[in-house]
Amino acid sequence: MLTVENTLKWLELFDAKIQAEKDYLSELDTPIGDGDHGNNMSRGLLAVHDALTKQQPTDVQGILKTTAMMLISKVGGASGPLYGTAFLEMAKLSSTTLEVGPLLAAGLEGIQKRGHAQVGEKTLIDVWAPVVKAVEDGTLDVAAIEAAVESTKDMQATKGRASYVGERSIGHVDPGAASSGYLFTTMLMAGVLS
Amino acid sequence: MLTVENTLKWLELFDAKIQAEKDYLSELDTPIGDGDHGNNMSRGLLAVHDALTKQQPTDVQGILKTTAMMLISKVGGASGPLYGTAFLEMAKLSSTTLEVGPLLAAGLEGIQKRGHAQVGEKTLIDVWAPVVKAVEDGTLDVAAIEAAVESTKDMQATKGRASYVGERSIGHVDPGAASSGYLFTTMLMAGVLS
Amino acid sequence: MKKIMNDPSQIVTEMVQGLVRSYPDQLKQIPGTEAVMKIADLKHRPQVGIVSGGGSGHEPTHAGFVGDGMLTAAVCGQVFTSPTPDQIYEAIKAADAGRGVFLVIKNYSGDVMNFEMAKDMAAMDDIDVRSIVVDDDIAVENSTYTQGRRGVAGTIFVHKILGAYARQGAGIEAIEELAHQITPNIKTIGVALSGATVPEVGKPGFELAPDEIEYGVGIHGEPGYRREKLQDSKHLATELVGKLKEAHHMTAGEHFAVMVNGLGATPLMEQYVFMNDVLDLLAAENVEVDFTKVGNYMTSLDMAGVSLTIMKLIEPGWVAKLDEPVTTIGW
Amino acid sequence: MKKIMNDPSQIVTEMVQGLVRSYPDQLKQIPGTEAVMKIADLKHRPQVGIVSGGGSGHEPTHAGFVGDGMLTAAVCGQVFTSPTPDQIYEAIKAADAGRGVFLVIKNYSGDVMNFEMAKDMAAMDDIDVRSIVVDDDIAVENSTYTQGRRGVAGTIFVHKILGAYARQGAGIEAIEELAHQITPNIKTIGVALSGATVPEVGKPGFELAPDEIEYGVGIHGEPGYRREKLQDSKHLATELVGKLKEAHHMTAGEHFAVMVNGLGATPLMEQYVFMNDVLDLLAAENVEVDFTKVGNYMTSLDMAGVSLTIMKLIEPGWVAKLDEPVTTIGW
Ligand SMILES: Nc1ncnc2c1ncn2[C@@H]1O[C@H](COP(=O)(O)OP(=O)(O)O)[C@@H](O)[C@H]1O
Ligand SMILES: Nc1ncnc2c1ncn2[C@@H]1O[C@H](COP(=O)(O)OP(=O)(O)O)[C@@H](O)[C@H]1O
Ligand SMILES: [Mg+2]
Ligand SMILES: [Mg+2]
Ligand SMILES: [Mg+2]
Ligand SMILES: [Mg+2]
Repeated sequence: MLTVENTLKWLELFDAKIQAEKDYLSELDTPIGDGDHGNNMSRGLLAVHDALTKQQPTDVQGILKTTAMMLISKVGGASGPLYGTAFLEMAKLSSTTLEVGPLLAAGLEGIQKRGHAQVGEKTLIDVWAPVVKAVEDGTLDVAAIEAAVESTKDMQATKGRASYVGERSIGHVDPGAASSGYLFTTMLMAGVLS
Repeated sequence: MLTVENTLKWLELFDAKIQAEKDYLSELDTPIGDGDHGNNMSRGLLAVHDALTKQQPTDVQGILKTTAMMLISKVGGASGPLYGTAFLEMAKLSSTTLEVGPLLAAGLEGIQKRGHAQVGEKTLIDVWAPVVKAVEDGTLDVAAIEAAVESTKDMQATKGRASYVGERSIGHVDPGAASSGYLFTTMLMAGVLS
Repeated sequence: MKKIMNDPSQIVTEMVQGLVRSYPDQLKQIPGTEAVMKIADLKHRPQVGIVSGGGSGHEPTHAGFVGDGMLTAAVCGQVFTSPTPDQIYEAIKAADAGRGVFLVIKNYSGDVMNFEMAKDMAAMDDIDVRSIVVDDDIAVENSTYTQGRRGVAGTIFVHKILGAYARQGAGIEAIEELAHQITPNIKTIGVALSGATVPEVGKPGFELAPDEIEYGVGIHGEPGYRREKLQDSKHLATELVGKLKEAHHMTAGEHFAVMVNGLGATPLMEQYVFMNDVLDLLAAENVEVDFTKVGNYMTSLDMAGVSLTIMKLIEPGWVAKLDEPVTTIGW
Repeated sequence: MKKIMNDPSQIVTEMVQGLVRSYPDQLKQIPGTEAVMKIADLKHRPQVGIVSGGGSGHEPTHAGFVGDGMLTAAVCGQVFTSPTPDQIYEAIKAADAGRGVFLVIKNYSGDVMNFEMAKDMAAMDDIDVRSIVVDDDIAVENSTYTQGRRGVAGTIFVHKILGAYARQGAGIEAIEELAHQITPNIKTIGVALSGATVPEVGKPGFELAPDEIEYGVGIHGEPGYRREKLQDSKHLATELVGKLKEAHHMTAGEHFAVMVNGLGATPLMEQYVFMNDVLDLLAAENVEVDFTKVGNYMTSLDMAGVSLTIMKLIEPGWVAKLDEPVTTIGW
């Protein structure tokens, strides 16, 4: 269940992790993309941090919406609208429920509507989909998240920039999957599920 | 005294010498110019050779005029109009006299009118001027020509492209001086003065 | 990396400032954005707004095509990164003169998603926003295997023709229909002689040996379909024309528009030599070339190389639209 | 050297062919030459012909400025080599509509001599030929020590203003007087980030270290006045604006036209950033900038770098002439 405290904590931890892994994420994006995923996410989470500090939203919906708006307006590229849409859909649903399972499911649905990708196309969906399932089943842990991230390694990309390298995309972890992995490990750390 | 035979012989030898020294002339033009003097002269003398072969002029004036026209229309750059004008002035005067002294003097005057350069400015004039003098004095020999060419080495260029390198032009033989040196050594070889 | 710049993270901001300050009678910056629009009284002669944009680094695309008879506004993203929806949304609002706004989007996942989000935002304002996704780069296999073909230099033909019709007063439905007619007839393929260096990255996206070229490279340095030793212009033209001929199912008597586009660091001299070879090959096919254009239009920073765009002119009216004068910096 | 070309010795011929075949409604080749002239019925609206030219490798200069309102004809020499008098002579004859022909010559010994010879030839045909020698490059010391200042990018302002007056019907005397008024007010200086490679030579005319630049390099790679480590755009702008300010004895309230010219391989993005810095510096001087232009106009093959041209607008009418639309490829 999301609360103002654990949601803020989650985003703070996620920001810190993204800033720490910025170069690694861009490196992942180099062989199969354009090498900017770390920069993109870093720019976005910095903006989220600043906006939350300034606006001090007092409810979960406000936090999620501010996060969505900052990601949408500061990231650009492919990951901006995807992460942004996910948070926007979660924000919308948060007036009805604060349960993590349905919220993440709404986020995933938003990502899929926005990007038209399916499971198995080597995108962040390959982390989001198993995570949503595991939350519903009550089985989510760090190992499950890491396995999902790793699973993208053997896939061939057919969406996004990585699709242009064709078979050469096999053997590399998808950068968006990796950043989504951080999103969910920090969610666990923030105690959102407990 | 110029005759059809020795003039043709002269131009033939000059052509051969230019083709043989093409790369050397361009090399001379590299530190203090734009590295094309050999190419320019080579293109011009090839055209002279072809035109003389085709047109078979039967008098000295015709030979000199054809040579002038080919140099003017095929060389371009600075050396084309200079050599071209020299031969054109010689052609003009050749209806009055076939004496080498006055002809070369007319050529030199043409060069000076065209390029507005003086003796000592590190150009082909620094070979033409002493040669014209030596012909008049009856003292022209290969050593005199070579000395004139060498003399440009210590000069600083104030005309032509070489002027842009300023003091750094000192220490290099002027490419136009070198090609003029060949013009006069081949003139001697063709027996024009004997 | 040698670039004339200050802080690389500010390069797009400074570029847009330099641009609008250089052409104050033609362009203005939409406040609070890195979008550029034309100076014109939109209310006075209302027309459908044509808006495009994308990552920066392709100059003069897109801002250089803003002006009378082409784009109404252009949105400049970060280098090689799609602009964000809020900026696109501002451009849509600024370009709307009450007759709707048409978006020309290059087919990259980021661009498509950001423009779609902006479209959603504008729909809430009751602006009639429609769009086309341009995917002219035939180097890429079709969308079963990839995100689909990329949008490259051929996009400029879309800007030009739609802009001409919009100026003439065509409605948004007509523009939309036309866009869907034009786009499948535009095909492009490129060859790179060197990679491009993104300012914030500082080293080329890929490296080629001193005697090597790569066919089919994308305008962000996406890998192409073959590397080989550099050969002469005729050889390159034969390869690229061959691919385009096949893609167009070219037959004698058909009419085409042809654009040779420099990728950034290739001199015009080489581009003209290349066009000369292209026109020889097309003459040998007995097709009619009704429009030709050579220059740096859709660049990839400092990449060396060219792309070749061939558009089949299935409607006789299109060439007049390509020929119409415009007041832009880049066309 | 990686260049898109065939036989390097034929590159100018093929370039000119590619050019006129690409723009058949605007340009034609003067038979038997590598000179290009505009397609127009000269007899119909006779005006003073404006003819320019020089070595190739500076595209779009000069042929790209042939068209209504600018040049009547342009003569393309071999790469970095003045064209020959016979070709210039043909261009003069073709450009003459009975009102005389005005030659715009860049100050290089080769150009000056070849154009003068062509002038002599035309004089025998009773064509009233006059000329100006443009020497805007302030990197070079004056003519006591050198051939004199070189003619570089500022020449394009001369083409533009004279072309506008010629179109308007000005006579040859007026054009000549104007040319002598304009030219001393145009000053240019450049900075190179890399050397240019002449196709027939195959290696760069000079080399700079990966972090080195050179101020004052000429458009054929003539050596400049100082090498230093690459610094940011503001620093480069400060150096070049400083030199030009001094040369112009710039004082507050004066009016200027400013052109940032890319030397060939430098992306427009960097040129706009640079212009942004230049305009800041000029604003600080409290001078008025009435005209601005950014792009690749007088290139040096594949050289990276920019030149900055500042023209003092001592006559209020000049800016209107710079602003007038023309139908050329390059302006
Ligand atoms: N259509 C899509 N659906 C879902 N995820 C996508 C899609 N396209 C790209 N992605 C994700 O976006 C990531 C790349 O993001 P980023 O590098 O920031 O953007 P860009 O590709 O525009 O440079 C990929 O690793 C992938 O996970
Ligand atoms: N004004 C001048 N008067 C006399 N000779 C000159 C002048 N300018 C240049 N030269 C000669 O021309 C030579 C260079 O010729 P070339 O390299 O063929 O032409 P360019 O300098 O146009 O490349 C110089 O070495 C010099 O001897
Ligand atoms: Mg990326
Ligand atoms: Mg030379
Ligand atoms: Mg990107
Ligand atoms: Mg030369």
